Amino acid sequence: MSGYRLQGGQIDRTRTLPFRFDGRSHSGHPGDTLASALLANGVRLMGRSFKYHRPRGVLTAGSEEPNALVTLRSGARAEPNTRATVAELFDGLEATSQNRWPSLAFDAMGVNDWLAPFLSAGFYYKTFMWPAAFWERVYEPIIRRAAGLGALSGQDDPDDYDKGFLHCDLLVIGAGPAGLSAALTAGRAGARVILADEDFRMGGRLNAESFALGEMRGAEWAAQAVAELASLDNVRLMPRTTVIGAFDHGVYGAVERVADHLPIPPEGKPRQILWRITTARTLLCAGATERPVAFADNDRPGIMLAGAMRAYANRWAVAPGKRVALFVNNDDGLRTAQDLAAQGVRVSAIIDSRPYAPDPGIPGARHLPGALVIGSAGRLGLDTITVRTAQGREFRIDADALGVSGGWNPNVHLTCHQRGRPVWDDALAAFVPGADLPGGMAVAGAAAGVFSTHGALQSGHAAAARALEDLGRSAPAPTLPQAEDTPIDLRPLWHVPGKGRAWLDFQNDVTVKDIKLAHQENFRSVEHMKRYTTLGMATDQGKTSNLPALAIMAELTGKTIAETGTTIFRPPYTPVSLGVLAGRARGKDFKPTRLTPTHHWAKARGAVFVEAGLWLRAQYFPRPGETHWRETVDREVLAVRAAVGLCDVTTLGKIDIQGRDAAEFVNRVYANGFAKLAVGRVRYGLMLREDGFLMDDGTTARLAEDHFVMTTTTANAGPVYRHLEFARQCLWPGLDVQLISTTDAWAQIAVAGPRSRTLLQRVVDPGHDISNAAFPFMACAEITICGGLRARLFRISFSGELAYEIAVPARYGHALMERLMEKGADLGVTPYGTEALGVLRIEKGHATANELNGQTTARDLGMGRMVSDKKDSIGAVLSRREGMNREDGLHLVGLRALNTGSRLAAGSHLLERGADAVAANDLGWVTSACWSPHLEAPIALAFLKSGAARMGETVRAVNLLSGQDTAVEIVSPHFIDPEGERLRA
Amino acid sequence: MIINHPLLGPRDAQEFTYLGDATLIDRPDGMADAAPEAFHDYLHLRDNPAGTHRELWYHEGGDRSWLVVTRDTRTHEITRVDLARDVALQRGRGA
Amino acid sequence: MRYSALRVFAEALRGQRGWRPAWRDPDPQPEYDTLIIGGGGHGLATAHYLASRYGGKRIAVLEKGWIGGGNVGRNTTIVRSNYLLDGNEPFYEYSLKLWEGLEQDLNYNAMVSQRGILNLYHSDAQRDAYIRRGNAMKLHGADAELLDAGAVRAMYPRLNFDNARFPVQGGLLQRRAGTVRHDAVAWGYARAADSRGVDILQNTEVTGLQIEQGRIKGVETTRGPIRAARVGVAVAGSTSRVMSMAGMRLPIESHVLQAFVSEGLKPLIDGVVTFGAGHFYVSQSDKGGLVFGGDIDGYNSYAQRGNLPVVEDVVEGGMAIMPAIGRARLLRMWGGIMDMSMDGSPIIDRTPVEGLYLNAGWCYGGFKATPASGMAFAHLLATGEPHETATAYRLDRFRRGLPIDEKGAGAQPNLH
Amino acid sequence: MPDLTPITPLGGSSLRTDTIGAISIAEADDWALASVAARAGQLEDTLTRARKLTGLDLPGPGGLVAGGDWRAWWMAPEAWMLATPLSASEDIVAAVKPALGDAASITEQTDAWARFDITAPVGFLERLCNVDPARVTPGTATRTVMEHMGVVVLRHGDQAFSVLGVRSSAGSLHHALLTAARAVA
Repeated sequence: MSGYRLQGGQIDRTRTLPFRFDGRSHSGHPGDTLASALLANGVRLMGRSFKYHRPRGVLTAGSEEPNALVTLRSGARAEPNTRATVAELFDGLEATSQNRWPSLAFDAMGVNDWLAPFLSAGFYYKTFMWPAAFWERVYEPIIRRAAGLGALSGQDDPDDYDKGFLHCDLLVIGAGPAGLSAALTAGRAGARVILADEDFRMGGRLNAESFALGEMRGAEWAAQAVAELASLDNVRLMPRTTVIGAFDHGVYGAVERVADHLPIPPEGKPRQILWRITTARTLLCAGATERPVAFADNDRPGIMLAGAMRAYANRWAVAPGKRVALFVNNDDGLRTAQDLAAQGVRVSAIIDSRPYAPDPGIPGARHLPGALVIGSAGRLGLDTITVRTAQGREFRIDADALGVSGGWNPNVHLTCHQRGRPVWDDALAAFVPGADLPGGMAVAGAAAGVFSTHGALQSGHAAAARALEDLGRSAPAPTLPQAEDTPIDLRPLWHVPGKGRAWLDFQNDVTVKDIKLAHQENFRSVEHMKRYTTLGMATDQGKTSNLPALAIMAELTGKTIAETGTTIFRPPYTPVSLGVLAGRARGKDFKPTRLTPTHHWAKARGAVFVEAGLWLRAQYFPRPGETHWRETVDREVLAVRAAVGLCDVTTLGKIDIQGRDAAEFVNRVYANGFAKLAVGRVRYGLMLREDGFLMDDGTTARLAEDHFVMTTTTANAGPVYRHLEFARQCLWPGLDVQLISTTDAWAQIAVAGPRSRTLLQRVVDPGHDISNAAFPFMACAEITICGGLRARLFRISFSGELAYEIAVPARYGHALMERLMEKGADLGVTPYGTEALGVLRIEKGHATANELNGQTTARDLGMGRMVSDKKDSIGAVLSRREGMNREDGLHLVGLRALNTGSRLAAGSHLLERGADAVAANDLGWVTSACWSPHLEAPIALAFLKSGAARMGETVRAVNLLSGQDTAVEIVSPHFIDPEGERLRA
Repeated sequence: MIINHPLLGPRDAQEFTYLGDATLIDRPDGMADAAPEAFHDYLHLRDNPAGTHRELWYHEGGDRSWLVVTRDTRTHEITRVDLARDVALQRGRGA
Repeated sequence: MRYSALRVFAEALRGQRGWRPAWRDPDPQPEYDTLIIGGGGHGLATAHYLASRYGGKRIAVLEKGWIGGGNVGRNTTIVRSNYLLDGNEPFYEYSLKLWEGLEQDLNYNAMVSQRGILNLYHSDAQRDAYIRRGNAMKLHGADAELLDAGAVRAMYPRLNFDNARFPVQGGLLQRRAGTVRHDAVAWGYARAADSRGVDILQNTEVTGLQIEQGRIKGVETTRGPIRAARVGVAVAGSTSRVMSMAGMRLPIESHVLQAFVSEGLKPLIDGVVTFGAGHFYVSQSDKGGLVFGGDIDGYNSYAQRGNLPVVEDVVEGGMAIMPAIGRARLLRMWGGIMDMSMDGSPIIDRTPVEGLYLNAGWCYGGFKATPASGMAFAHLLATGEPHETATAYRLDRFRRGLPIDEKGAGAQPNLH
Repeated sequence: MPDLTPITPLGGSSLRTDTIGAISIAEADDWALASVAARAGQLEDTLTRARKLTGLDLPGPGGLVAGGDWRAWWMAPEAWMLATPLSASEDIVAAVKPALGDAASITEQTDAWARFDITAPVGFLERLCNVDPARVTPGTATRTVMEHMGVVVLRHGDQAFSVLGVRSSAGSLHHALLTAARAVA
């Protein structure tokens, strides 16, 4: 044996992959993990523990690894806390150790290990309390800097992630002997099968063991099974895919790592995919996890699980050391000795805690039945172990690697994701799946506590056959190969009593002493113990530590493990990158973007855009030479007041309401009367929630006896539509009403200003009279324009000017805008954006989202009388509650700054002159504020206590956040044309 | 979650919007003398059972049907799904 | 026994042998003056303040499982008083003040850490709403600052400023807000209450309320009947179940709220950041985990677990605002059962049953409210009158039309 | 005909087609659309009249039918979408309403939707929406959600689909389709 690489294994020796760890170059082969490659290169020290910064090597060969965490890759792709045991080796892989300074071999924070007596479980709850201010200033910053494991780069993740959805009859989780057997059974029967496994090579423990299946090695049989499954169209094989959670109704989350084994993902391809798998039946074949035995200083690099040693030797052809000892309490651990010896690795001793243990007869190995390992020694790695024999004799044995086996725990995690509880099996000394599994799930193989290979194959087949039967299919006869079916003898041993520190949770540095302290301080329930000691809270989620700790607590309390209970396993099964949970929804793609029909036109004109929910709307249209946004907005506002302006208002919701009972329906969903609205007329409507507060407002037009078009505010288009469908389907299913949204179907443009009629007359086709007499304020009509284009014209006004809104099929909105601009050039036509729209409506005193914030009543807006008591409309009854009708209630008022040079900010609160800025003096607040170019003063709308009775008085608008304190006169909210003459002109 | 739509078969619950207890179908008469108390009870008070719950879901990302879903709030198991319109008619709601 | 640095030092030298149980596990007495149902944060805080501030005697806390096993043990640990409405702000500000002195009061380090909370805004309308809110906070004596985009960037340079769907325009900052080690709150209150003689009865589930002629007489439990003339219920998440034993229907639904923690990472963010446009809020624990959450799943549930779409929704918000977290990993997720009330605000009030008091409806606000809730409930139990900061939390506010609706969402619990 | 020039759903003057590997995604605007919702108690009349107009039996839940110049798919209980070439029927309501009379409510929907015609294996949908390919067979119309957007997926044939989304988010839908195509191609 040269170096640590052995013969055989499932690595491709024809190719060599160079890689770097902490800057040093090494090489491995395809099929290696980073951990196997490091071990093959003689690297045992791979990380430091979280609290004491103890040197650590690999403990396991799988995703349960607590110790060997590295930062994989560098720069923006740096991926902290990556388990070397599952990181697939690739050409040029770069890994760095974590949580150490200045280097892994010499870590200054290792001083914590010397301070360990002071850092016992929960010590921080008992100190750092004096002086009070020192926690944030002194203690905590030190703790925060020291804490954490790896570091994120701080740069944006450059890779893409994807999501997808899969459907199947049977989801098989885990491709070990049970899973392969199950998938073969179901696949051959023609069922839609998904077989997912977290490993990049399917086969599970078959790849790690030396067993024969029939005439073949286990790994060969697995490869053959996988090949057959791959040939079946109805089977989807998903290697590198971890099923992370079992959710309701047969939905499973799974993460496929499609490109983590490549230096960078191919162009356009994601790094990982989050699959949501919906399945009729699920078979959990997730295998089992070996557990360690706690003894003093059991955390030295070189000490690993016996099963992991076999995996490294058999699958990756790596010797764990030159002189290996084993410490076991069961037969399974002895297989490691046999396999290592067969590979030519020297096994120096077998310490078996069972006094009756049989001698496996490994040449050169001392067999010590009834003995215990009570300590270890070695700097940065194992040199010797200390053994106490059954007779009490203590001595040292040279060993640079120690394999430990305390038995195996079935991987029941997913059986608990819907809060099912596993049950204790005394014979196995392990928790096995309970009866309350997630719906449609069954468990087979080692995950069900069936530990022999034959048993796994058989139970996988049988469980698949049962699932097929449930689905109405018949299962083919089994063709199971011959396989070992040996019972495993085990005598539970959780920890070796003694003085030193014996680790349970390796990463978080929780020792047997910590459990004892938790018990002493009455943190005895499993949850209290975990939370107090932090056991099981590390990145390995306690996969190797929970049960031993539980067993020790059971010993201390004198209860059985079954009585002590277990904690519930929660998703995810293993940690999942946040990137994949977000998928494509990031950056600009976080949410869809909605564009108005004139968006491209506005963009070409240099408009500035603003988000309005998902919509982008033109905020204002700066002209060359304008240096400040307000200069632009003032110009746009004045153009509307003096000439004519154009604004795309497509974003307002539009709901088409038809049916014989349409009028009755509209009358019930609005608080004010609609039953008698004439055809060809529009009315402003107040919509209440059933609790009597304002839900929305808008105008609704009656196009025909049985046809209304309702508009909603932009933000409420969806909720109002939902509300109407609720009323239609659930409240009044007997009414003849049909609803459909037409928001996107029509481009709608506000044409506002004294010259608006003149402009519109230039595009309206002959035959449609829109004169003031023929088409008065609040009229509506279906007309044609521009030579026959269908349009809807509404004479409504948000600005207070003579104004219209014209709607055309959305594809023509862009062209109509251009046409109106062209036809109105001589009229001074001006496009305006939401900013000017806001100023215009504040000047007119129209409420919008700032006022209709879900907390206001019609009464607050001065519209209380509009709520009809002659009919049963939604919200009317509860709008009459006393608290909503107080004499000193809020009223919408206008405010005008006394000093035109002062500033007035929305959100400011109102106080009397001379009053202290305390809540008791709070009179209300400013809802909307602007500079009024028309009035040449800062103005605002506000809710003011008893405001209607205070016209002409002066109060202060105070913004304590900016220090503004502005004297304002209380005025009508209708700053312009309170009589409404302009809009009727 | 998967909701077995009575017309469309199993659909992802993500296509739906939840409202609450199906008793919201039983809107009182707003013109009755006892309306204030009846509306307070109707809108605000809930059995909120730990167990079988009949509740309203809206197929917003689908056919815009309101459904009455019978679901166990302890296990999330769904045992029945009806069109809310049918339920409302059965409960005597009409025009 | 007092906790101190000296004590930690001394115990280290003697092998930690001197530490005593943080609280006792006594057997139930047949009768108490006051029973508090619910051994969560609020129930334990109530017991502590009742015993320490109101001279209460013969007090027991009844907990069906282990103390601190409910929402105080499963939340995102944030404390703040950045509320808008008069009904809420004085209460939460009082709570924050109690947090500020908690460790010295309890002699227990719950790691109250005032690293600030920043609510981001992305539009003028949101800014205006935050100005209104910030002013309301200041009028009530709380602290608030409005930051512009530049100030936010200086404070949190790793947020998404340059490629965001909803660009950050600024934020409302409350510096005195922060986080608290949640489990330690339950343990600290339990230890302090226990030291004043409060019996904490774990694994004692209430199975019935003894009510005679409209008056509470005691409770039935899995460990036998216990008499008491005053019973306070503080079992958020299970309120409807417990109060149905008194025949009451409440303006409450139970909903599941999920929360999440990442693997431990070196410091990335200091305080709490909320991204309202994306249903995401996050802080980083002292151990290095990113602790984050979003909205409730949205359907009635008692299952203490949620579903994948909400997980995705929350993390989408996270990636949208902090694109650097893509390569961090989600370590654990869990679900707590919230009492979601009809207006999003809590209830601390008498009930129609004399001697039976209710503390419920905490929605998202339960953890941060713990000290004030305990104090206000203790006040109510001791005096029969509402505490001055909790006068609005009445049961009849729905009937009377006085909801405390911070979000303006109306009587639909899952929207609050 | 009006003397105004329409723009396409993506805002261009000509329609866009993208080909990624074996997948093609073509912006399309050649259908006039109208919703047909049967009025109370007039379902049979609606079906009869629609058959007379289009020659088609309006399909049951989730169904899509096509024949001659017409397509029809189920949208909601007792409600369908009718599609016919825009070139033949610029004002589809004018064409449909007389035929349906008072049996149904008709609403123009032509510009409410942006449509993309897609040639792709059914697996393409895996990355976009949670529908079971086994249920989305040719002749189905599925209203579902893609990347937070409400859509209708029409499956015309083995590899022939149309995806319709609201017109205002045509750009976002197109981007989602392209991204998925790149990921699976």
